[in-house]
Amino acid sequence: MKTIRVTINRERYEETVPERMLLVDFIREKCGLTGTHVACTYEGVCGACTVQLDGEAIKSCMMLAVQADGHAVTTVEGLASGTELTPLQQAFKAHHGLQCGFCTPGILMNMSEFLEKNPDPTDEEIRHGLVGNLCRCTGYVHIVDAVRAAAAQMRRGG
Amino acid sequence: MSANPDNQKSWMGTRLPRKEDLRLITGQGKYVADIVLPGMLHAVFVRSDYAHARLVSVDVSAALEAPGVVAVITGEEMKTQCRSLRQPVLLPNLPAKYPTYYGLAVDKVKFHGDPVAMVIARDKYQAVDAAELVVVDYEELPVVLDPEAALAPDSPRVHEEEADNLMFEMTFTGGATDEDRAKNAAEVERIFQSADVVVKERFRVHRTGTTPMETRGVLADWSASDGLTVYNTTQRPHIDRLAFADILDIPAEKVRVIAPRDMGGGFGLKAPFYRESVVVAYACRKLGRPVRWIESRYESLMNIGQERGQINTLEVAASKEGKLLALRNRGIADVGTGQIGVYWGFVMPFLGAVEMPNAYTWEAGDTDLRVIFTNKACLTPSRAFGHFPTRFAVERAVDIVARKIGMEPSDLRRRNLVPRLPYTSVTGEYYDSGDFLKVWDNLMSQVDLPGFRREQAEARAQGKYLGIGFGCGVELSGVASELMVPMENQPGYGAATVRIDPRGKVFIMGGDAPGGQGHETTISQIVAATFGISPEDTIITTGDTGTTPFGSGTIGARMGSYFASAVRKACDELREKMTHVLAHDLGIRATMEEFAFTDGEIVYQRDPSKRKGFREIAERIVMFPINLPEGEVGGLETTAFFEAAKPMICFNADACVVEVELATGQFKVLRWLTSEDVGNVINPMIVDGQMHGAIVQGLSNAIFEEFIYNDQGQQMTADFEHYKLATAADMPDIKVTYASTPCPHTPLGTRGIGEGRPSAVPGALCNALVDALVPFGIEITELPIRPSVLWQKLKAAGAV
Amino acid sequence: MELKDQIRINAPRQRVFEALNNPAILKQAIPGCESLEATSPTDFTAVVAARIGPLAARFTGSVSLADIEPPVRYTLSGEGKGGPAGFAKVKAAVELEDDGQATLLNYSVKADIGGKLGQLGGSIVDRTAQKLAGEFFQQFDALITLPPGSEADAAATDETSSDGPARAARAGIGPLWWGIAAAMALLLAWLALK
Amino acid sequence: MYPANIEDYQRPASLQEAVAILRGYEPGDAIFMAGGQSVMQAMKSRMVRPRCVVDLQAIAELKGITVDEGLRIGAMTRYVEIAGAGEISSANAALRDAARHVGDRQVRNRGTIGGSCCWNYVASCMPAVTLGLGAAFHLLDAQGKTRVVNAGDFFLGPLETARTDHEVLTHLVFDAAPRTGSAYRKWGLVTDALPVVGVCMKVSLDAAGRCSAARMSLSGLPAGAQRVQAGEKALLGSDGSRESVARAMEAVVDAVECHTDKWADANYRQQLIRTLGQEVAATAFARARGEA
Repeated sequence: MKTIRVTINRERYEETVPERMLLVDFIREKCGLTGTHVACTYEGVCGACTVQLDGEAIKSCMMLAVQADGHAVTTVEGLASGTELTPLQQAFKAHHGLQCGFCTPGILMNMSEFLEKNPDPTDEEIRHGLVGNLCRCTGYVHIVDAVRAAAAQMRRGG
Repeated sequence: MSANPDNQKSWMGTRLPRKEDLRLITGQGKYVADIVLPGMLHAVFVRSDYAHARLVSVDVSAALEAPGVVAVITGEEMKTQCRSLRQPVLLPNLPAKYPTYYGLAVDKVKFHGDPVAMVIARDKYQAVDAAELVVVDYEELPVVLDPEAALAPDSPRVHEEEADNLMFEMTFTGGATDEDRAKNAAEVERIFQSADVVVKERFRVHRTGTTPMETRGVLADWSASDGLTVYNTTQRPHIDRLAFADILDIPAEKVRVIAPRDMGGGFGLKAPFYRESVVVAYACRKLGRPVRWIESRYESLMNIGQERGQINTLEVAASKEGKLLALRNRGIADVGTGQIGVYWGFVMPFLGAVEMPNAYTWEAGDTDLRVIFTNKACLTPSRAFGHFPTRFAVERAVDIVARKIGMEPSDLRRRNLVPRLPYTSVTGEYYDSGDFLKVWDNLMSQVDLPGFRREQAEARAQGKYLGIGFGCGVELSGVASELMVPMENQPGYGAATVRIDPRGKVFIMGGDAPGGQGHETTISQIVAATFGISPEDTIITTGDTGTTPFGSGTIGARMGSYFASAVRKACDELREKMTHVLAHDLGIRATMEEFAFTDGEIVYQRDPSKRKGFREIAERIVMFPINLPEGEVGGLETTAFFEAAKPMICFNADACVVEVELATGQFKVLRWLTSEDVGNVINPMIVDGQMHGAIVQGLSNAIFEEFIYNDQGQQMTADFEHYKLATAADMPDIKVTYASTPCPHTPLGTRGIGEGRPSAVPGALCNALVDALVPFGIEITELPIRPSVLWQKLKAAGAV
Repeated sequence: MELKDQIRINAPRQRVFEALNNPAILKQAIPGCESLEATSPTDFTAVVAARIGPLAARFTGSVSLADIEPPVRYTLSGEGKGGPAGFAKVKAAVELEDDGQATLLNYSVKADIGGKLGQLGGSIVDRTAQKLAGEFFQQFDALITLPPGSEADAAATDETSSDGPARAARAGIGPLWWGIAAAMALLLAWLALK
Repeated sequence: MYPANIEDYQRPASLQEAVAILRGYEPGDAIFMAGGQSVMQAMKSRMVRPRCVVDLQAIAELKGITVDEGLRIGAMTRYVEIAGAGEISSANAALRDAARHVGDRQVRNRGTIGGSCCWNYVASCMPAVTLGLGAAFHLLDAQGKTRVVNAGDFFLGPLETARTDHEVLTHLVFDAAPRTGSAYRKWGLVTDALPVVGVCMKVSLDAAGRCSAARMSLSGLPAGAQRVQAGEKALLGSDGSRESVARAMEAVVDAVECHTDKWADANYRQQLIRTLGQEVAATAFARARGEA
């Protein structure tokens, strides 16, 4: 067991965890933030567990919780400030960028970093940026629409 | 109550952002894996490494000693303590061999992944540790893998109590007696003998399916007083409830099944009643503690979601003018073990055979189907239930005919579309309403085929190979009792309870259990439009058998047809009561039709000064039920059931453009265009989304995904590295257009949509690939179609 | 997976066959072999500790022999269990023929792997199995061609007086290396894949 | 699934500390964790059950890209950094080609060049690319001794490298000769998947624009990263024309053993070697000429 200190969504957590605990289980079960999801076994391909580690999108099932000791994690619960949704969240709602919503938190966490790095992406770049997030409902069309619209909104300063 | 700025009609057909979204984009969704109960234990299954083996012994002693372990359940215990899953509530009314099976394997394992034991521990990591300690002694048996070879008299049997591996067989044409069928077959043979053109191909479609992102999960809770509560990822909680009661021998009133409001996709995979649920519920009752099982992706890909898996040897007879005359099909489905409650693996190919004729006016048909047991996971329903393979066959065969007689495949399709509905297909399927030609012409009006042919020729001259492909599909719009009772031994009607509270808020309760289709939003639009209130003033509850009316489930596109209609019917009953009371209060004689529900008010249209707020009249009837019209009592709640007299359909047509690179066979779908008859649209944004998702599932199934068993029956594709789903970068943009005909049989003119939608995709795709490569005369009769396969064909044709 | 090959060993046929039946030699030739035990005159178990790169596993195998025709041929079937990892099954046929003073050893193996072992095994199974089979023969060849009285030979002689393997040797059977080498190869191949 | 029990987790702050921790364990019982994108798969599927995980994240000297006499890339440098590294010149541009298409964004944000090379998974890109570029692998042992292993000697076979259990890979050095260009491309069934086949090529041109030195390697074949000297030889003197490249790729096809699996059969892999070879050659020659 190791005691770790992780800042999640600007809140500090200090917990004692087994060395083998996955970061995603720490987030979901120790911290009760169940917006981060799990949809594959060991392969780490689906991207539903994507969170940001120090501002970068990573798969929280592919890391041990102890590795996050001393780092800052942002999960989907930390995107909106209060009741104010980010432009990306708003765009997902406005453009029907989600159906069952299971993959959505991971996509939001990946795309919000993506748009910081690439504020004016082409559709091709958006689609390439989404490769690490599998979605089964939407056929990706509305997701691409939403990311494109959010980019435009953010460029306008929204 | 917020007022609707527009008139009430605006809610119908509006691209209203979804009510569901706020919680889902902020991480507040509550899926089954997010539900935690005090003292909850974690279950992990031990599964067979062998496809077919006798269980010599299952030694759980070491596992029981492992840290954190509370119990280990084996097949022997399930057999002695519970009934089998072969219960009447789970059995179709179709003559088939229904294997008797239990929550866990007994005596032998019948496929790679068959559950052998379940370990229950306080911690999920410890449960996995302990599962490794269960020692199973297997004695291997010869495997049955090839469905055709499985019919040989000396083939080993998957179920030894059965005489052979033939699970189900049926002829779908020619009538009820052998004599009639023989006569029909002879007539069809006569047509084939004299036809100008005959096409015969063996169309093989691999095992693939729809794979929702959320796997299965079951959380069972037991209380001595209240009985069993099961949170289950299910599309049909009411059926599950009866099944739990019957199998575990618990009085049905002591079983409550809750499909969590948020479910991460279903697509048919969550429609069956599964054995794992029984074991979890049994363990929970035995231990008196909550037990949760969250399926791993590995288990999911090993056990469920495998559909398609058919070989259809299809013959088509046509005239040289391009009239389709007759079809003859010999279908084979590789069902696996046939052990999945409600569907038993064969109901899908059964319906697939029924739906084979598609939208064409065949003069005659002779089709049959054999469903054969093998040592593979049982076929599980997947969107495009059973007819992904049969439609692939027909849509490809139609193109082959067209090419043989030198006709544009799109012209040949149009020429043979059923011109007027209603119509009954050669397999006896009833097509209630719609206008196929209108849908088709809408598609073609956007395609500019002559322009494309020019572009194609120019591109070809530069060594660039473009192709266009077409397909279409008649899909069920919900399934009527007429078909549901024989097929699944369950009703087809839709049911909805609508309750108006004293504050004028409308609560809608439905027994179906959605998994992302946007029920909350679309139902709120219907209710808002009907009552002239805001969608925000509606609260939709689904999936809880404790609070909702009996419903057959979110299956077969029942939302837009059956559930929506039941909601509308219930709302109308309440409108009747509200206007009756209001007329009485206003001292006028007026019928419901003379009142308008608009902007949060109920207005007497002949004298708009006579009006009352929706909330006020609700409060008056619920809270102050005095001085009511004679015969009325207080309260505003009703449950309505909807059933159309006949089954209903929707219809779609697709066109796609592809580019193929000769040197590698690699191809790209450049454009995908659709034309849809979905009846009156409630929310076009949601319908668009359904179509996008369905088409991409179809493409991903056709190109990337494949469940592979090796020659030992080992399932070789049990993770997303090996079972490849399409990524965003692999898929095209999709343009959905509408050419709808309101459905005359539903109160709102709506149709159920989206379920069968992937089925037109593989035909259209492969037709486009073949079209691109016409100079080389290649044909595609098997899926998946991958670059390597296409390149081999090009190589064989001397193109490279 | 199927493997088929012919190997030339610098020793006369009789000696090769004996060596193939000498568990002590085999134990040394099989990389990572920890123990060999006879459970009956034609059944053996072995434990092999396998390691490839960062991955390590201990593998328990059992082998049965049939159609023994010294010093010409035999067939063998074996099964190895890697615990939760799955299993490997092996069927092999070996035939020896004279080649001057040397011996040509023809072998064909069909191996099937199951459980997670096979699922994650992918395409490098064959290659790794071939590689390990090659290593085995290199070592076997080295051992068998050692001059009499050398260390390995002495060890083999010593062990014939002990229990399990000795019985096997006396019974004139014992190429259980086949099952083990092939099963181990498969296990390693599996391990070699993520 | 979840990893088997782990007894200890260490996050050394220096290289010396890192190798010292490993010395305390039997071979295989302690494992280095770089980006973890392969190791975690192996641990979660329980194929690797280390007693101790030694996390290299805190060792600053393992990170970063510098250009001095050649190109120096720290072992813990992530794909995302390599993908965007402007300081990587034409000679080693194949590194960027590969890093941009490894896995997905999330993987590229974690995965490292050193981790990938040390894991040496059979179908990964970085071993083939570092082999194709002729990287020098710098290793440090517990006694503080360093040694340099050439790429050709570093990769031994699937999952095996010349690195011993008690050594840590500190960095890789690539030479950046003038008039030299490299490129890498792979094909997988879905976008950015593990390669069914990948081709890496590095060419140096003489004053006349003809190939005076070449290196070529493949990914995706069962042998793992594989250098193909027959192809290199055949490329000498080439001006980058399709015909000359075709001849070289034919030599490659003849020299290597392709396999059949569920993604592609052997013939198709050979064809991919030919077509990818053309694309890669076009880019590598253009880069060598300073055109790209």
